[in-house]
Amino acid sequence: MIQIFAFYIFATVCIASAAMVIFSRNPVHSVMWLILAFFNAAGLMLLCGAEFIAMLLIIVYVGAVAVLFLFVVMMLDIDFAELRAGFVRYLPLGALVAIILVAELVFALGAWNAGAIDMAARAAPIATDMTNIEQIGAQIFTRYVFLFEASGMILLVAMIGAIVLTNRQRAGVRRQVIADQVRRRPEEATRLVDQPVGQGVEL
Amino acid sequence: MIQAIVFLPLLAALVAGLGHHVIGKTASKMITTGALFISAALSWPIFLSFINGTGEAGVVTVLQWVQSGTLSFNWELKIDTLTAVMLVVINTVSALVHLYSWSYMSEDPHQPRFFAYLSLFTFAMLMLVTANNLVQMFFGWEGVGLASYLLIGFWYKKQSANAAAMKAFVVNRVGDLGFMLGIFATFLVFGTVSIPEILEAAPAMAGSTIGFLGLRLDTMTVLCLLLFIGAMGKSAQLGLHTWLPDAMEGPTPVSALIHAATMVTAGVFMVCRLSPMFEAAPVALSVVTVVGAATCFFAATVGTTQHDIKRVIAYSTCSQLGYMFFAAGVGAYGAAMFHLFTHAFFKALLFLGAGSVIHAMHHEQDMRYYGGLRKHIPLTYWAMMMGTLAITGVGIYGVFGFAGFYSKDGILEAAFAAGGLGTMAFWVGIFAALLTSFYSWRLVFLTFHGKPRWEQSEHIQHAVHDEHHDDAHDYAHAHAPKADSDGTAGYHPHESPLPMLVPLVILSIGAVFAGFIFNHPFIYPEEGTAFWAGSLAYNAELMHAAHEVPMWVKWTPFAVMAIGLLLAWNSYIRNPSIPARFVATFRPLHQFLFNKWYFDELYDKIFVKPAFALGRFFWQRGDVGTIDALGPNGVASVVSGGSRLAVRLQSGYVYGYAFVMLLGLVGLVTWAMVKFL
Amino acid sequence: MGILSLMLAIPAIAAILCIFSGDRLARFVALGATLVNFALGLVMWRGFEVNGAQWQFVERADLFGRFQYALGIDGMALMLILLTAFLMPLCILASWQAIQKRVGLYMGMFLLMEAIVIGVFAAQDLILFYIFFEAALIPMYFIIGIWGGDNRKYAAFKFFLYTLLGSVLMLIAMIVMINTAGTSDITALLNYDFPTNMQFWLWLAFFASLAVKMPMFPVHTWLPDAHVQAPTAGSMILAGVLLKMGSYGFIRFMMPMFPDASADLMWVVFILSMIAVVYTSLIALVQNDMKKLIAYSSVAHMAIVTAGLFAFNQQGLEGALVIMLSHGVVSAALFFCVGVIYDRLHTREISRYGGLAINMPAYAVFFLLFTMASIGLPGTSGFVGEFLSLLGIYEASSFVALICATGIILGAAYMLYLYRRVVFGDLTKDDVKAMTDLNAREWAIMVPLAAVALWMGIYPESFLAPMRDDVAFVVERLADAKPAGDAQLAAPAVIAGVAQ
Amino acid sequence: MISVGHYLAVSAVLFTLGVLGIFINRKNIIVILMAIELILLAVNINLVAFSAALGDLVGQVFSMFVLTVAAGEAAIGLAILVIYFRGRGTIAVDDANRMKG
Amino acid sequence: MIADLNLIWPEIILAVGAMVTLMIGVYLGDRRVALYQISTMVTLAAAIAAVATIFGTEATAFSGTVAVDNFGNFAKILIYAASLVCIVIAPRFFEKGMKAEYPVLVVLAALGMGIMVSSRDMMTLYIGLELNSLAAYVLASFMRNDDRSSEAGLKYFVLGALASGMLLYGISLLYGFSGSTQFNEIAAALASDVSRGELFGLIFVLAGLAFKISAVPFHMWTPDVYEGAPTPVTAFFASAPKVAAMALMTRVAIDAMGPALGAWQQIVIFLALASIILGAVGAIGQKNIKRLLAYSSINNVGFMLIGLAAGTQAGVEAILTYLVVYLVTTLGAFLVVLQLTDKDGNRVESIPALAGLSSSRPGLAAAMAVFLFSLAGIPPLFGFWPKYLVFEAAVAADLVPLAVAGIVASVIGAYYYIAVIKTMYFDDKSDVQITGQGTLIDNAMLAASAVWLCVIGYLFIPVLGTVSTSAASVLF
Repeated sequence: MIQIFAFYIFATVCIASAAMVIFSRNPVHSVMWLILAFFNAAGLMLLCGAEFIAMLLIIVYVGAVAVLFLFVVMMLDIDFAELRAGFVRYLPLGALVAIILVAELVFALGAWNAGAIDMAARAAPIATDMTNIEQIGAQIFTRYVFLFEASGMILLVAMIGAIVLTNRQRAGVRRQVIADQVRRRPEEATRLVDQPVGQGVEL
Repeated sequence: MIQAIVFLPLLAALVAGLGHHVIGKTASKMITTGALFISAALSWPIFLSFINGTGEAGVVTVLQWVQSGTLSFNWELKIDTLTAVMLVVINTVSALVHLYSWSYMSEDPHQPRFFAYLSLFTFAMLMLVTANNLVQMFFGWEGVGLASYLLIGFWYKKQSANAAAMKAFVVNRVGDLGFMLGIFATFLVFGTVSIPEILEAAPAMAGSTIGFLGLRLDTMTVLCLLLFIGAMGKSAQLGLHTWLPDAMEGPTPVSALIHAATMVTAGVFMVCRLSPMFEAAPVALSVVTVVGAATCFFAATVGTTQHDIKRVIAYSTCSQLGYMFFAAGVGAYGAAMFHLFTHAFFKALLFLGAGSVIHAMHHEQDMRYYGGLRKHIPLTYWAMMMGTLAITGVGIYGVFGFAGFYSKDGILEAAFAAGGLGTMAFWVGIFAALLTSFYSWRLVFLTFHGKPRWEQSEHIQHAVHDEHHDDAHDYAHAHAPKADSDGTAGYHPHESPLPMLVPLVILSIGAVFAGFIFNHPFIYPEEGTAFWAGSLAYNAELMHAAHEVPMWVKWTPFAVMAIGLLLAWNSYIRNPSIPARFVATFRPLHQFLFNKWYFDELYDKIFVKPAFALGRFFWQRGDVGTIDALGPNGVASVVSGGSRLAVRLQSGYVYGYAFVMLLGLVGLVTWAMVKFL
Repeated sequence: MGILSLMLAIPAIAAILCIFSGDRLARFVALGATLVNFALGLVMWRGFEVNGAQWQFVERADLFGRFQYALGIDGMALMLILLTAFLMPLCILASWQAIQKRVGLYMGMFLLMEAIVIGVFAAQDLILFYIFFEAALIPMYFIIGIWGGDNRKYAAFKFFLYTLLGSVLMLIAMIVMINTAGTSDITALLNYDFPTNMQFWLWLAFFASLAVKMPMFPVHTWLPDAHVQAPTAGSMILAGVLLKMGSYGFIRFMMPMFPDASADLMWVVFILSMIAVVYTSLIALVQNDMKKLIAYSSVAHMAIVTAGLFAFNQQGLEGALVIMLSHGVVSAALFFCVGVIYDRLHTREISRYGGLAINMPAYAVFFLLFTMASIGLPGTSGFVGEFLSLLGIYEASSFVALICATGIILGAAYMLYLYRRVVFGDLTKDDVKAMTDLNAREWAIMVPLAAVALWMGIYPESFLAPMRDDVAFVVERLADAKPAGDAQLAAPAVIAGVAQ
Repeated sequence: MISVGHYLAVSAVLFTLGVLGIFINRKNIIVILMAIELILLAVNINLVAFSAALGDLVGQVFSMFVLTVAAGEAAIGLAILVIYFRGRGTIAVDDANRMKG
Repeated sequence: MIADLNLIWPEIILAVGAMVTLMIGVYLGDRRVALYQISTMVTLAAAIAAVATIFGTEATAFSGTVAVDNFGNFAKILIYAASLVCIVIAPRFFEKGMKAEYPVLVVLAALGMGIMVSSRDMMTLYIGLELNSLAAYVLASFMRNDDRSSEAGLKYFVLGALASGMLLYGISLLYGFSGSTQFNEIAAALASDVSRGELFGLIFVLAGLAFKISAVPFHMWTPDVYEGAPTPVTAFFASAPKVAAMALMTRVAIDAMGPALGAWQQIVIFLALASIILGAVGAIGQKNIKRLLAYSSINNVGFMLIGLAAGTQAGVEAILTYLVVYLVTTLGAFLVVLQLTDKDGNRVESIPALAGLSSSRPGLAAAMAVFLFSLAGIPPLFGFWPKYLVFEAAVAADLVPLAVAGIVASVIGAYYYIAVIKTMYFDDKSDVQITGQGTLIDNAMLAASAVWLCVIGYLFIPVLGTVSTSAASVLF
């Protein structure tokens, strides 16, 4: 019973905050709503026993992605007032199409019937004697090791991409070269002069 | 021998036409004329051998032509009585016309071309008459059409000549269309286009029926009528006659050769050649009779009102062709051919005589500006007189007559003897004879008698002007009457030179004696049968009956001739004011006749103008306005409209793109829902 | 390497040479190559056994896996290849001076065209045929588009897309055929009996393509534009050869392969042909542009070809084939005649001329000859074809024959009207007065054309004999399907025997 | 009892909201990026729910990969956003139509 | 496990090669362009060689998540080769800004595509796809100071993410309703009965994949991205990912959804016709050559989809042949586009500026004409052949109306190709003087592809036939 209650709470809040993500006029608020949506989604996942994914959602998404969003929103100097106009022009038609889509999906998917599935076909049955995280780890490093490595490459690409796109080498900016600093000798850096009186210092 | 007769003119034409730059003008003329005289000389013995009864019919194959399935025809030269008759007519007249042209065309810069055309024409005509199959006949048929086209348009700088040439060709093509369909139908029925085979099989085909344009008609009637349409075109029968008067735009020797003696008679020749076929198609024969009689009447009426000397003779030709056709129509093919034969002489004579007059009158052709030429060009006068006597059929029954007397009377008697439609034709013929006499004598009187009326003629004025002022372009005084009112305007016509007179003399001899000499073999029952020897469907019984007609029938033509002569004399010699009064009294009738029954105007309205209008309509409204507009251009505009739409859809806005993707997705999902659930 | 491959290879290689060589050299290379090809064509003609095997000079090589490099000719193909090889050197000569820009490319395109067209007529594999068939669009597109008149771009587009649209439908039909019969070998397909209902659709698809190519009413409108804009030699080759590809397709594919559908849909062809004859002839009558006039006349002539073909008898087919050859020569010659004076005065407007007979007598003679050949004067090539095909048509339907035969009247009218306005009349315009008669090069083009036009008219047996058996084959294929003509003879019982 | 159907309904709504967020938003690209995250979230809920219902761990593994990829995607998306902003000085969606047609 | 590794040598080579190059790049900075170029080219060449060595083996690896078979190998060779070409042609474009990351990203994208085409599991598919996509997003906006490039990257990213969202959603449905992510098991589940969830799942999956191949109506990104992306990148987008996505879609459609042919056949037909028509119609009136080629790629994808719609082995063979010819043609066309610079070195992309190209650069114009005619499928150019095969497959599968509609629409397509040729050959010279010259290698590739497409290609039909048959037979 409590599960049902929790489900509805989580689901409602999740959907509501998701809606706020897109309808909110301030991007900062959107990010906040997004975080809330993630939290609730994590709750939903917990309800069906996927602890690891739920944690991942919070750690990776809320901890990294959402913060990244927030960072970018703040970093870019955006005139929020300007962004408010003309918001609803597409709404009616878009909403109509969206409602049709939802209706169709709900109609079609409500017919899901687990009984129709041959459970023997399961590739990786959930075991009862291991924790969720253990099981996932076992899967990832055996069965899906190739994909695991490949997703490493994805992250590599993401890294290269982010750097190559955003890293600017500003002209005239001096960069610290530690080796040079270490290699530096007093003879090169200092000069002793006998400064006559009354004359300016040569810099 | 026959090869030489036929191909010498062709050779001469090619040499003169293509090589005159090399061999020169005189050589070209000599080659062509020489070739024709040789041909003529070779033709007469053949003809005479048939007259003697020693001639033998035969066929010479020259070259294979076409072989397609069961259809097969070759280039062949056939020779029999009918061909022999035509050979002498063609070659003789042609040779004389060549000779005549030496002088007549002496001032023309393009003489070799002219002679080449003449020879080419002769070749085509010979191919026509020697054809052993319908297709070769058609070859000659169209070949003479081409030559006629070229010769009518010989003075191609003249727009009227060009128009006339084109008209001749196109109108003839209408006839040719019928001829062609006739050949097709004939082939379909008989499985061959060989004339002897067709003629042999023709009688058996009587009574059968054939599908034509969705109708089911009597076979032989269809065949013969289709072929007869061809004959109508070539022989200028009523309906398809309009080109002939206009063809007078050509040089006069051409008119003599082509539009009087030879080409226009090709239709008659064809009907005679195919007479066994026509015999099997009584309905077709009736049509031939009616058309012939109608043409005879029509042309004669028009001939009485024309001013142009050549046009009068042209209508006269038309009218005489009508005689020939109704002769053929009543079954008197021998008589038709006889008239063809005599007509060739006297009509060529008349034309050449007219040419001589025109030559003397400095290319003036309007008889209203002639008069009193008798003394100036006496030889021409007498030649024309012979011709007129011949055409009007002067002669005393049983004693002597000029050529036309025998042949025309033969036709009329045969028509009368045939009864039925023949009787109608007879009376029409009689009336036409009256008119013939009238307009022929009118021509003579207007031209040679009375006082000179030359001063009103622009041509004469130019001639006089040129002599005095050497100014050809001064039109200012063109119509100013001259002070000296002897009507001559100071012009002195000269008799034509010898090359023109010799043909006149020779043809005069023909016009005088041809009928008298040859009437027995051509139209007498027994002699005719022997002479024709099956080369045409000679109806000995009819000819026998024709000789047995009542005496009044034999005398009536002479009587009407005399009436016509008197009328003409009364109107143009005794009291020259009568014609004007007549015209004033019967203006509508005169206008109707003078304008040739308004045939040209009618055809212009119902064929020529609509054709151009339709052409323009199809082009602008059909091709441009409909096919292109709906087709390529229409599709193009739809596509480019679609292109604009597609481009507009590609708005550049990312939300727009996302929306389209979503629409696509929802569309697919919805489709699947509807289809599968 | 067989002679047919050689005839494909020589122009193709020469084309590449031309494209990469200078103007002067390109002209000679092109002329040389086309002359050699013509010589090869004559050798082939000589070596062709009349009444021999149906397919001769056959070459087969399994180069392409899915379809064969298969060449071979029968009499019809021989004649059309000869026509092509004959016209090509003349086209090159005709462009000798008229083309001054990008000569190498121009000559290359013509040579390519020659190779392609020979390929079309020689191909024995359906796919190979199609490749050649459509490939012809490319050089022609360039020829019209680069060296054409003022409105050349529109004309080139129209030509290209119009004909392409037609051919693609044929491609689908071909695929269906290959799929059904399991082979793309034309010789095999000729004897394959497709189901009747399938024939119907295949026939329509082929018709869509070939009717455009012919061109037939109402899809003829690309032709006047293409002709008017194309350079002289382009028009010559377009009228002379390219249009023949359409009628060749009729007789090679549609009729023997889909006999039932051909018989069922015969009336479609007849109706369109009848309309075309009258319609386009009347349009030709009112044209002011010489090339347009001749282009419309081509449509009318080709309509008689189609009607003749669908008469389904020996005469109709042979006549149609002769018209194809004759029209190939004569219309090319007429376009060249236009080109001769266009080169001098740079206008195709009829009213700008007049009186040419005075200062260009030799030209006038040739022009007259070709005019007469065009209107089917007996003794010229035009007559034999028109006569035979009309006769054939008459056997099928007297009504159709009557309507089609009106073409000979109208044809005479518009051609003579053209001739009258251009050649006859008085010389009044100064620039026209300055025009000179034919030069040696032009003589060299006119004479062969004239010779062939007359030869074909006087002794057509040279051309008919090789095709006789092939026509008989087609007639035989059609024999069962052929409907009875409307001009049947119904003899009374007594004389029934005579009628046979 | 909570069935998979309930989860699917929630995820369907989330998915649709995500899609909606992409195209009804005309002013702010960053919200579009967030909308994408919503879509992925919907997918994850689906996967986890199915995984639970099927008693099959594959769904959760998949979900983990999705999260990984989503993180990378977010990084690149934001990087592109940053350079876009540098070039234009705005992140208005309406502005991004230099190229069209 | 070790045996499995033997089967993924190409992937290993690419991953290692990419990382090595990256390391070199980090240490040597952006000046040693040739070095990175060579090292990545060697990497790709080695990968091709590795594929060649395992050509013919048919195996699954990593517990059935990866399939190593000729279908994948065939596609991989094409993908790697196309990537190689895109690296070869790049430096001249990036004269100032070529970075080590470009070839590295291309190699990584190629790696992703390799994974895509050998996937046998939805997860593999997704990972491969995203590896490719992420690299592609970066490459699209690689000219980061160029407004158009960043805009292209942005659009590509947003829409790509949306598409992969759809794809994922579909995958999740398929997983949930069929109980597995592996193709063969999904197929087994579909074979018995197609439930609603599966139906929706496959629609979503197809929609997501349709985005990658830019089939209408999921094509909207294509023109903008093609125009905005740096030209070598556009060439890359038009070639390798097209092969990968098409191969992937084919594999998914046949391998995973084969039993549900009835459910997706009409969807594919719709996509095909819409792509052909819209690709053709949209291209008309384009003034930018890259945009035009974008529409052209949409159009061509439509034809390939006809082969897929047939759902037969012949259809798949046709697709594979089509991909080969399309690749050569497209790369050739982009080679030409890359050479279009005016005398100041500015890129010329506008079509009207090509006027008179046939006089100033006859060889270039001729090659372009060959490519365009070939894209239009006009024989005797080799572009005709794959179109023929596609239609033949459709006809053999009783899809005659589809074939007719497709082929009629192809005429519209011909219009814009010949319009470009018109500009090059018929129009008077434009003000812009095209002076760019290609390197020897560029020109050699250009000439080779043009000649191959002219008629030589037909001689390769037997080879292509054998190879594509062996590749396609894997799926049936």
